[in-house]
Amino acid sequence: MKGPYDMGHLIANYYETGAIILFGVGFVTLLAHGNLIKKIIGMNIMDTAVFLFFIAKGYISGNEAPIIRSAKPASGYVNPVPTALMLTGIVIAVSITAFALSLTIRVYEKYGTVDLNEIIKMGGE
Amino acid sequence: MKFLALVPIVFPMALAAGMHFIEFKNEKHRRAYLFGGVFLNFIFAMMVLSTAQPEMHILKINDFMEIYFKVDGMSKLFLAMTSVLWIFTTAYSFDYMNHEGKEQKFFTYFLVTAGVIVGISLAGNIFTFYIFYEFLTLSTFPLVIHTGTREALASGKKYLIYSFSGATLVLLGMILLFSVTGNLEFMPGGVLQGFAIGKRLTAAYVILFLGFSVKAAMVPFHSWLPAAMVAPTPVSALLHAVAVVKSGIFALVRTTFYLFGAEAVKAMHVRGYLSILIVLTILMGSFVALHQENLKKRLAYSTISQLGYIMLGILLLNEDGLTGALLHLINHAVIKITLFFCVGIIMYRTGYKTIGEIRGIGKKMPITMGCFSIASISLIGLPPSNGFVSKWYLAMGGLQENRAIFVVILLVSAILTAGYLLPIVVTAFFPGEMERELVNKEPPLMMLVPVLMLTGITVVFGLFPNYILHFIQNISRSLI
Amino acid sequence: MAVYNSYPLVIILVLFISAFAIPIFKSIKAARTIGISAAGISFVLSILTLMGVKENGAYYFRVGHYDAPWGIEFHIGIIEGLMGVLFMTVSLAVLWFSIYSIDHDLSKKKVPLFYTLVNLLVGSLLGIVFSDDLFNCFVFIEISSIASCGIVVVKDKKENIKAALKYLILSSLGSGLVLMGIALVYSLTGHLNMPHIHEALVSIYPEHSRNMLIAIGLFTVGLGVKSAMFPLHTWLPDAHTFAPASSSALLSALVLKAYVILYIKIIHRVFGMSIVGELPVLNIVLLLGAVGMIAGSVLAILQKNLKRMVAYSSVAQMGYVFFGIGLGTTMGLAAAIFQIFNHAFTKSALFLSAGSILEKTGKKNISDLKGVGKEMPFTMAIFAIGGMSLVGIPLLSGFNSKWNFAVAVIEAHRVELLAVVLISSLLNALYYFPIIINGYFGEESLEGKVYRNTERPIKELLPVIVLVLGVIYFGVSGGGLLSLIEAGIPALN
Amino acid sequence: MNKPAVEAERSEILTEVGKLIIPFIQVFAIYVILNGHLSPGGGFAGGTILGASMILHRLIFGWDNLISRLTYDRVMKWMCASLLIYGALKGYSFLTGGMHLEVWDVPLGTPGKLLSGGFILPLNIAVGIIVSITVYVFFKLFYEGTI
Repeated sequence: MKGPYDMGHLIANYYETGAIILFGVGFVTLLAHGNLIKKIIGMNIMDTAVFLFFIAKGYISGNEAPIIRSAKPASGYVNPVPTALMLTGIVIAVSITAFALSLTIRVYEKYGTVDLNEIIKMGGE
Repeated sequence: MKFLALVPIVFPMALAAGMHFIEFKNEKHRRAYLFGGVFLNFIFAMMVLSTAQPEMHILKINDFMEIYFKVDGMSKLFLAMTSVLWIFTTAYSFDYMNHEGKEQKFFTYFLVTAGVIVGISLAGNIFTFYIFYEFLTLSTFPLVIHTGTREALASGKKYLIYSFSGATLVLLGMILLFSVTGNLEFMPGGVLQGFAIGKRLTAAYVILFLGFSVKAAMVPFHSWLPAAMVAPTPVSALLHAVAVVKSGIFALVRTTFYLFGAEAVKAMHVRGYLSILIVLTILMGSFVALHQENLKKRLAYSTISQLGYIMLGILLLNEDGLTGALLHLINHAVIKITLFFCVGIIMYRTGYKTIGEIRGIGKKMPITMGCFSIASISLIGLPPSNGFVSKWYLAMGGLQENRAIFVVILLVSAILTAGYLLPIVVTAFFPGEMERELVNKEPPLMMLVPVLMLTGITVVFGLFPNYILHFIQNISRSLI
Repeated sequence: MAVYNSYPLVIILVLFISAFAIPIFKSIKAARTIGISAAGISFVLSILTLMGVKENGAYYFRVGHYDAPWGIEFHIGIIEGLMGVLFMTVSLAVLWFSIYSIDHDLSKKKVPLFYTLVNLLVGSLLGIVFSDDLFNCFVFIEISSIASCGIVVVKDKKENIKAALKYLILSSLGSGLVLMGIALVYSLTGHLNMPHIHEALVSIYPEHSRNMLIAIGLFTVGLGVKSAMFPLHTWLPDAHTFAPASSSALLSALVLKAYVILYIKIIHRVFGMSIVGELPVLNIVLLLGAVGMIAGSVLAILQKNLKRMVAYSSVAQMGYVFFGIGLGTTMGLAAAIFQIFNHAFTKSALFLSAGSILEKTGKKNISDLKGVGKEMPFTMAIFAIGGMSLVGIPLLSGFNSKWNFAVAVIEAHRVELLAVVLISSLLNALYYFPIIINGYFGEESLEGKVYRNTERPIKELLPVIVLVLGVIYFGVSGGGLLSLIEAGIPALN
Repeated sequence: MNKPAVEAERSEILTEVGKLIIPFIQVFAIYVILNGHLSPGGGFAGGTILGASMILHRLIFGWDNLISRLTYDRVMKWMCASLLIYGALKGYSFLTGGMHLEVWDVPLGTPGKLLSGGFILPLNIAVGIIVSITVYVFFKLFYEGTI
């Protein structure tokens, strides 16, 4: 048994580590960038990180995709629930992205820039 | 007759609302309506006081929030005083407000305040009291800013901020007290029987005392009162003599003797600190009054100092002290309202506001200034005036507590009172060389009669104090 | 299984289906009829649900054919039932008000869209409240964030687009965090159903406490962003200021509340007090709530724009809610839920009356509102009552709410926090009273104003009056509601 | 929905290839939608393919007769109608499932038989319509800047 602070855990659970790193990247991009497009990209990275995390959690090494063809027992397939959930999640992320992008277009039309800091600076009120 | 107590509270408010729907043919009709209404309300109030069933539970929201009215000695005293003085003020205001303008608005809030004051005096627990206490602030606020000038608005804002800060402290104290006792009913001897006096109770008492003393104009919290002098004179008279500051005092009596009880407060060892503030109040009020040129401001600071006497009497926590305090509550109310009415008459007739302008006015308005002189002498406390009786009992109370210093303070303050009131009388009657030409004479009868009657009451109370003294002694005996 | 058990699902279905029926007809009149009648039906059903729950206690309702660990379940207790009634009452009043006012704000083409979005929004918020499945809640959260951005941006001004974009970005940040929290919880337990997660979490508690701390932290921040917990409120003032009056009322009265209810459910149903009590989360929530109560009010005092001031006051009022949750006691939670009621009614009345003032006089700055009490006495009276309720004048619901917080604070043996409650209510007085005073009194300000010349007809004010009556009702007899809430809290655990 | 002011000149190759493959894409989309009742496929995937074919059509043929009929209002009506059907069917099964009422037992279906799947077929078609329209509208939104 290794201790709780062992770096080996990070390597062994590389997909979780990767997901969390991606999540952090997305989070910082979303927060730190003034450019709206980059913010939306950051939002997508963040969502993708969660999808990755979720789906990785559902994967059981060596098992098949859950499409029942043969008489295999249920233990022979990977967990289908996370996949199904993430499908929903992707749809949601797509629609939020589309909505945000269309708003960005409108903002660009009205303000002439996509930099949120500049927009706030001009913002009158 | 559970809802009987609501009648004198709601009736004036209904009258106020009615004023906006009734088309008065002329000024006379409106005066009849108002005076009749206020008088009728006086009768209702008396009916409530003489009811056989003194406890009226109106509405219970939860253990803490219960609207509950109760008739006891203290509420009789306060309600009788306010409703009698209200009638005089109404009569006086007719002509005065004619000159000031916007009477419709004035009388609306004036009537609402009348109802609220009845609620304050009948409240049977501190929650009910608190509700009416807040409403009192809200309903007197439009009266304070009646003239609508920038200065009036600024003073009104000050009044609101002070009052709400005080009320917030009161709320805090109530919550603390409730968290210990679970019962906030006003009961002679207090609700603390069987509770150990801990830090929280002490804190609750101090917080409640400080909260209520904002309205009672104790020294660090007094500055709203002189500022509120921008209001028309009847309002100042009401604020000072009857409604607002006296409800602060009334609240202190209720808190000290009906919630905590004299024994518990004695056990708290906070009286010393509070009485320092009160002594400051007495002395500072008097000293500042000496320097005020404006007559109303002078009277305002005088009020601050006189209220200090009453609070001192309350904190003495003995029978004579409380008797003196309650007696002074009544006497000061009558005297101060007379003084304000006299100053109001001068302003109404001549527009003079400062002491320098009124030289020789005593010769043109002998009755008014005569009343003013009698009231001044009573407030100073020369025997056989009523002020003497109350101060006598206050001094007795102080001596019983072995605090001769209080007696000294009372005497010093009496001298100071003479120092700020007598010059007015002297300049009015003995102008010296600088006599001014005054064409105006005595005011209309409607203004003069209340002043005369109030002066009469002052004299009667001074000469025959026994009836009211017995009543008050009964109250204080039941409390200590 | 009684018939009323299915009503929560029926409410959501009715709202969603009606939302999509509106664009088919396209005419404004049809949109109104469909939207309002759907809300009306839902209102009646929500009351029936509440009555049923009151009588027979909390129940689970299976959505579809599969039982709990696999299928989605609704959990309806008294709290959820109360929230259903609250949401439907407020949204019905707002929709009723919008009949008279929405044309002013929106172009004709957008009016049906507004009704679609409102029904979608209310349906998804109720979904968040009712659902017992975390992922389902997340889906509803996302629908509601799109719909609430939609009702901001439906007024086609550039400030609105900016505000909506700001709102959308921050709220998708929040939902990203919530989703990550769900992922962590799912990876720990393998469940999405709240009671099942709770069971699994309790059984593995000590060894995975750090994981749980991270998860609950993610939920706190994520839902905190969405419900304007103090330092995360930055999107709120813009969105609530520029939206049409009806939208602002919905946003502040309902949208913020649904996320708080979800947060309460996560603390009490998912983790449970036995775990949360061991973690430092609630203390942080308490601190943020307390700071928000003060800072929100201070920020509100600094504002010049009326609606913006009312919006900042929401931050302070949400601070109270978090304060109550952070106390971690039953009474604190009850006080928080009571405050949700108080704030929903009061703030929607305030926003609607402020919106009316803005609409009729065209003045948005507080300094321009002098004398408006003469021009619009009734609207101003409604505003005054709402303001006084938040200040804490007795016999109005705000006072009851503050009282509950005071009791809760004392019960939790944290008497020093009383000062926060009282200072905050004093600060409220500092920004509401000047408006009322300048509106009604003052010689200079009333000059040249004509009595009632810009007043709305009473008929159009009726919905707001209904809300104000609610404020007074909860002030006069708040005890009933509070005991109902207290009766409902055990079912949350 | 106004016609864009400038339409790029059409490329001969694109037009011809488009004519050839777009019908295939659409048929495939319909196949995927219909195949989804009990086997891989379904409304979402098929709808995306259908939407893609519409986008391709718009890109290749520009503002022609077919596309100009797909006005925003009209597609929205289609979409809302599909949503209504979807909501009503799902609502029915949610409610009956939740209440343990089996008024009309929705069959589970047997693989290979299209109509045996109960609600799955109409639901898939509804989803297909919704998704294809959504995809197309998003495209229009970003390509033309307006809805």
